Amino acid sequence: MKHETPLLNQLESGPWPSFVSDLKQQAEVRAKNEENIEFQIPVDAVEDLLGVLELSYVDGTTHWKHGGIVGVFGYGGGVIGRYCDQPQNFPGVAHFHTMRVAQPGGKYYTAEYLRDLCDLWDLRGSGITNMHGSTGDIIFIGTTTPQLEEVFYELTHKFNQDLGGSGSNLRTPADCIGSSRCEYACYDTQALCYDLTQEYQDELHRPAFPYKFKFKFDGCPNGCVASIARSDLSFIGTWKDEIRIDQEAVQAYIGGEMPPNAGAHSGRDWGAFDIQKEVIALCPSDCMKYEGGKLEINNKECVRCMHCINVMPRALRIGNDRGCSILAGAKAPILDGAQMGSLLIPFIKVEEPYDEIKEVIENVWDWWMEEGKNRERLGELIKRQGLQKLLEVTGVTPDARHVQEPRSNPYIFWKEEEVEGGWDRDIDEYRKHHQR
Amino acid sequence: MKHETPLLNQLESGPWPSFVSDLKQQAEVRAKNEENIEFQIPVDAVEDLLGVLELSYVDGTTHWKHGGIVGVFGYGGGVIGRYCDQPQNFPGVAHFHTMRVAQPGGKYYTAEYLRDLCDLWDLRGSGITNMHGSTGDIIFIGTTTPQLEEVFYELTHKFNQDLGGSGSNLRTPADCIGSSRCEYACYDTQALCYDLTQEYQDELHRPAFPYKFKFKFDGCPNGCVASIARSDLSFIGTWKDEIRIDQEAVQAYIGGEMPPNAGAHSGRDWGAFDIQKEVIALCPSDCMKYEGGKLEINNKECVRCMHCINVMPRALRIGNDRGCSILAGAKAPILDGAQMGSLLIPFIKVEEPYDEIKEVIENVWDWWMEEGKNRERLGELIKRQGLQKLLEVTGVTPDARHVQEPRSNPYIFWKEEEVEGGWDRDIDEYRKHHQR
Amino acid sequence: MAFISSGYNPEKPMENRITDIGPKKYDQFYPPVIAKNKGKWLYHEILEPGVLVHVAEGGDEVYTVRVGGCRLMTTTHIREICEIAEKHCDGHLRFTTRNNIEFMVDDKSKVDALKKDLETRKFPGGSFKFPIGGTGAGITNIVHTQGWIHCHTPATDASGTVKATMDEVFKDFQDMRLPAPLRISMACCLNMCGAVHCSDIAILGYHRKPPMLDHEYLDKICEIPLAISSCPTGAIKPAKVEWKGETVKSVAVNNERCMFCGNCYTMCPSMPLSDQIGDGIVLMAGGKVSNRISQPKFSKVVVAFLPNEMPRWPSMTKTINQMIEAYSKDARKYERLGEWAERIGWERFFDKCELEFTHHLIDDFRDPAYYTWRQSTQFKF
Amino acid sequence: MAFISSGYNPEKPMENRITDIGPKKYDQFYPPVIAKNKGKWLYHEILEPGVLVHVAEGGDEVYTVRVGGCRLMTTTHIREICEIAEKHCDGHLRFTTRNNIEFMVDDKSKVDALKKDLETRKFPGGSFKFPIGGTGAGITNIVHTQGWIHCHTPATDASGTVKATMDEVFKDFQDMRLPAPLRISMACCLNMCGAVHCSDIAILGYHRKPPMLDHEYLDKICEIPLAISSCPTGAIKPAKVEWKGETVKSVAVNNERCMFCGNCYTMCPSMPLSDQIGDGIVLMAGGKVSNRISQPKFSKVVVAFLPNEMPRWPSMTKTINQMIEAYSKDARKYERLGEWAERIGWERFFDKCELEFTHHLIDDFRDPAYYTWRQSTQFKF
Repeated sequence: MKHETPLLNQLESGPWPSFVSDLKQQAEVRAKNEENIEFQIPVDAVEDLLGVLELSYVDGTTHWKHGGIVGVFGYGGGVIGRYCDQPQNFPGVAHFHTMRVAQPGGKYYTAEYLRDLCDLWDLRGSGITNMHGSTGDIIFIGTTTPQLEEVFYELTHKFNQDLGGSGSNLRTPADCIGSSRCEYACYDTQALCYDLTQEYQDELHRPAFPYKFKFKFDGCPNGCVASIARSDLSFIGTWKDEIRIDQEAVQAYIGGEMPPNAGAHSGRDWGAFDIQKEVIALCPSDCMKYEGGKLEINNKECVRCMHCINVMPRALRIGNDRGCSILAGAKAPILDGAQMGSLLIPFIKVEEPYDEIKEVIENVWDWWMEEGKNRERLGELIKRQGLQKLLEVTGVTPDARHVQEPRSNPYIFWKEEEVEGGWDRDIDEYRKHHQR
Repeated sequence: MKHETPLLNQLESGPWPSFVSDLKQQAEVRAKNEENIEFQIPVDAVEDLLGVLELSYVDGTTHWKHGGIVGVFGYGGGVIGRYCDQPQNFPGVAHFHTMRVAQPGGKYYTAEYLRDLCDLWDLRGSGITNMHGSTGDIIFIGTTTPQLEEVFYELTHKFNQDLGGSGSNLRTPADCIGSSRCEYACYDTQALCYDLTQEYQDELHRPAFPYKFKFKFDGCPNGCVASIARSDLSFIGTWKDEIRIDQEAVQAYIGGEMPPNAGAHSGRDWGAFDIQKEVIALCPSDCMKYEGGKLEINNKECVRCMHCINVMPRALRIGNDRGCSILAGAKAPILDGAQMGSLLIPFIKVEEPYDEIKEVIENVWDWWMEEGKNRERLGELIKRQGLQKLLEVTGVTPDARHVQEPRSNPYIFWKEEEVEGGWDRDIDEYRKHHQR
Repeated sequence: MAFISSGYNPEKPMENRITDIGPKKYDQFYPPVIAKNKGKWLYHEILEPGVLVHVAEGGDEVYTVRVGGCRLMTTTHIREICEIAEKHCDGHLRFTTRNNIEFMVDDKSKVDALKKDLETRKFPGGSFKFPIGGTGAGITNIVHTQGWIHCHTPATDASGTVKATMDEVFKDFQDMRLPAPLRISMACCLNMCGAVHCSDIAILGYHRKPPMLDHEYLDKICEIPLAISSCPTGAIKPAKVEWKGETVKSVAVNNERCMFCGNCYTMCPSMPLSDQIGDGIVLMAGGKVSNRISQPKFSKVVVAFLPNEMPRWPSMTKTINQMIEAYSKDARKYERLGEWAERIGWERFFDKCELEFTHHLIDDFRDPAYYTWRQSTQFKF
Repeated sequence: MAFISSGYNPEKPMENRITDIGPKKYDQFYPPVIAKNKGKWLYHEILEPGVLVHVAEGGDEVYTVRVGGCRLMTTTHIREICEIAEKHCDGHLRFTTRNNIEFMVDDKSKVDALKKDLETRKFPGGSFKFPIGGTGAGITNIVHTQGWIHCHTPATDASGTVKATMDEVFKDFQDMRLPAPLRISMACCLNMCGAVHCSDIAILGYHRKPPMLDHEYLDKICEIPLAISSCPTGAIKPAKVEWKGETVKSVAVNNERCMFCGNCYTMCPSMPLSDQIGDGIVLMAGGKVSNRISQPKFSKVVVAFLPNEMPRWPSMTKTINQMIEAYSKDARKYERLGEWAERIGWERFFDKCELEFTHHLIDDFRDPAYYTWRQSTQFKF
């Protein structure tokens, strides 16, 4: 190795996969270059990366600088410039840009395809990736400016594969596993995610927004892709009708023939399954009862939290009248505090060609692009102008479902047109009846 | 009657005491004047009051103007000026000021004393009162400017009775019935209220504060004087040790020999008392159980909500190690939204001469008078500078009890002295390790 | 009428002046049984609506008969109260925080005569002077503000809305059939002298038109900087205005940012805002101050506007009644109105009370508004 | 090394250009059993930690073996994954949202060989390459950000803190003994690319020193108005500064109002803020995104600061361990960490986790802070 890394070496021990070991094996592979690859960036990039990281471990600070503007022609995102602030010591990573590659829905891959990507990235980059980045993309970490167009060209021409989003764009939409392998999915998250991603390619690649914008698609309220916390528009599957009950399977759970919670608690002896305590009593809307050997659900009062279904997946199934709720405005803390998505559409059908959903999206965007300030996320605009404004621009009728509780302050900003007689009044007329 | 009051007359029907009927009887008494009182304000003041109120019922607006500065010499509060905006039609109430008279603790009276006040007010005012005003005072409604000093003189000289507070003063403190007639009282609300009222007479009468300031004294967490919602400093009785249990009385409740909730639910047949459902299951900290004919309370986990005690007052009694919690900052919505009191002192003993409590009060006042803006209530200052600032100025150690939950935003404003090495750094030194 | 001096000498205001003596000390008014047993009470019981007994350690008892009272009360009425107190209670009485009057006797045998006396006293118009009730799981008296009887900023009347409401709910003043106590409060404008922000049901007067500007007098009567700084939303700015051919100093109001609080009018009488059609009633619900079971809660706005319908505000009382009946029917024993609404969900509250949800009820006041929106897929269809 | 052209012609960038084609379509990667049974799954079961079976309506089954992965992953490692997928899974695999890798087989008989293969692969340093686990009521993989490996604003490292933590909690990655799933997230500064604001336990890098000002270069490198407007608390103002005898245009920072977010540094490289001693770790706890039982919750700050202790952050891992053990011991079945803390009260959470409560944990950021303070007398001594 080019650099001593005594601190990082300590991260090779312990059971969890060591990223240090992985980087080292990569460094070695590159150094040996058994395949005789004509590396397009320095062969020792990975060694220098280990070196600069070790330096950070020594001095407790980062050694990366924010990139200038780098990218591929005609796109405003997908590439993030990155430079080392100690290039003389670590020339292999002096320029070390990131490329975001749009991941497939559900993050399913074939080995063949992944190997193609590896071949490309070994040739034209460091061979280091994130599988996957926070937003969902495949991240290629570390290449030089001249390679950006080359990588993009090969991706699009050889692999029919596009870059992902970054900057003030639509970010690469992400989905949960959905109905492809989950019985809880209330809609086909992959189909919707793919359709919208294709529909909004322009928004994804060319910055026209005040700031970043994310879609995420959760098939059910369990929320495995955290859309409610992490996406400006969050599509969460739900249903309007009854939970389907298989009473025999209920008995099987009670009788201990099936493990509760799909076996998720098998690491401890929690005692025999107690439907009263574990299901009925934990129902947040108190809408279930078990009497006379029969489980009953008052579906009208159900809030579809998934708990009972999660506990007894073989006995209870999501309803048949399915669709999704749309929530708006989630974001991480910066700049104005974290937000979770606020309910915008309680229920909408998810059916091709998804015109109704697209109408909602486009109304939201029109408003945000018109009114949003620079670097103002949708959630912040909603806070600034009010949820009722969002409802107005999307044509959604205000409904008690939109709030957890009605306002406790009575500061209602009436509009002039709502008040009979308007606001123009004659002070002289008033003074006839009210002396100074 | 001097004025027709067809609309008001409709408020004479119905079972609830009619203030219109009462005003009319008062008008009649004054008109007849059987006692030959030399009324010091117009004899027809009450008739004109009915007249102007009827006018408001017709035109849906008030006919009162905010008073200029009226008061008694040397006091900055206790009197509120009020003028009619139709004096030509209602000369009896053209000038119609309010006086606030400090009420006694617990609002106990003797008939003799009340009659003294009536005699005074019949002579020098309209004879109309509020028993009592929102803050707690006896309110004399309606007199003229020349009578203000006369009323004050008679109150102080004949009745040993002072005015209450108004304006940017300490407002007349108010208390619940306390230990005088309530078994739930954790301290003597009347004694503390009276002592502090006497101690802070100067603050009560002479405006030196940024805005109004209220004390209220609740003997227990039931909160009958609403101190948590309505006072800048709220003193709510509590205890630190065990709820006292009389197991025999518990049995008597279970056996139906004693009415649950002290009989408060006797208007409906709620079925037999069910200790499990009505007490154990409703305990907010789930700290009770009833097993083997015995009620057990895990007092360490009790949050002293009073429910179990309220339901079985003959079986359960407040603990013996008593004192109060002090909460700060409650206020009605204007100007910045309503606040309830935020916990400042989890527990403090309430013992004469209350020095510890006075220290808290004076520390709070020093800070508020130093930092508070004009018309800024304590609660708003706490919001503006942070609860930790209030803790700092009162010398209270921050404690998880001070919060319902820790902050969810990580925006911690570290102070320079808390960060090793301070904030002064050398950019040139930094640049040695981090190139531009 | 001849001026009668109290002894005060306006020439020498400090002569013999007595100040800072505070209220009368509480204990001089205690009935003997109270004075004797203070701090020694064992338990209490509500024997019937409006009648309580408190039992002391030594066995002493005090029986209390609680009656409704108008906060607005004349000396004539007070004298009648005194007469009753002397007749039955050795001249003692007290008032409650919620404008009720309590007559106390130290022996059960004295209760019936007292009750009978109270029940039979009526005003000529037919209303009770001293209705017995206001205890337990019922509706007690309404705390309220001045309204049109004596205030300069009200958007409705206080005594009238209270009378109309108490007539409507009178049976529940004299009964204890509800799941828990139900507290109604009333404030005639959003300054809320009466602090109605934590009541089971709150009646609130509300303006809906921004202030008129009396340009001709504004600069003469008001201090313009005070008027400007009084506005919580910063909607008022200084302005020069053409008025009847002259340029006068005045203010301009950004009406879109006005929330109709009337603070400017309090500071500047040349900015009146009351209006026959603009003014009316907001109804709030679900607040509480007690720490019992659940923590104290703010009331929520559940009806954005009802017109002022004098003299009995029928739309208001009907709506209040809807809420009470829905609550009474659906809530569990001990459950306060707000606890009920939270348990069933506010969407169900609106259904069950047959109230319309409108955009006005969605909070849009500053940052905390966000926390009232629904950040969950848990809701009921 | 010789430049190898992809075919791209920099002279004619639009020539043959392909754009806006999006990701590969999902269904071309589905394993056959997935493609066949999509939308027809009946139920699933976790057979043992890391091993799931999904059963379809027609009786088809898919067995999934989940293994932990580093988000930071080299092509060498990916090629090994591909090799495994081809050996056992007909070349199919998938990744989870939390950086796990899932190998699927369509018959139970294939599971053991797959597991054995995975379990035996280790890095030379001794760590597992493919540890099986991350399911059910245990601890799954950590989602995180870049840290010192590739980011310009981190206050700590990401991969290192994650490795240290996962080593510490490894037994719970391979077990399901906890009351509920426990999700750990990591973000290396409070911009939170990783959105750790709703996790059971969150590790957050935090700066504690305001930016240094590189006056000499500031106006040359930065657009001063952008730097000023980037500050969420308005702490930055334009300033003229004497610098080495010259007056230069620069900025001044009101350090008291700085919350160390680094937004200014992102906009202006002449305002670096990282510092060996100032930077470190904030721990948050109690968040969740699921709507199960209770609504989604934000994480709360429970430890205001821990120093960066490279390479293994022992104070941090010890504290995380304390929380997990207290939670594991005390919480009820199905109760998430935040639900547990709320049930017992946060004052008890600090007791039971043996964490110190300091003033830093009291919210003081804008109006909503108020709602986190205790407006009740309900608390535990």
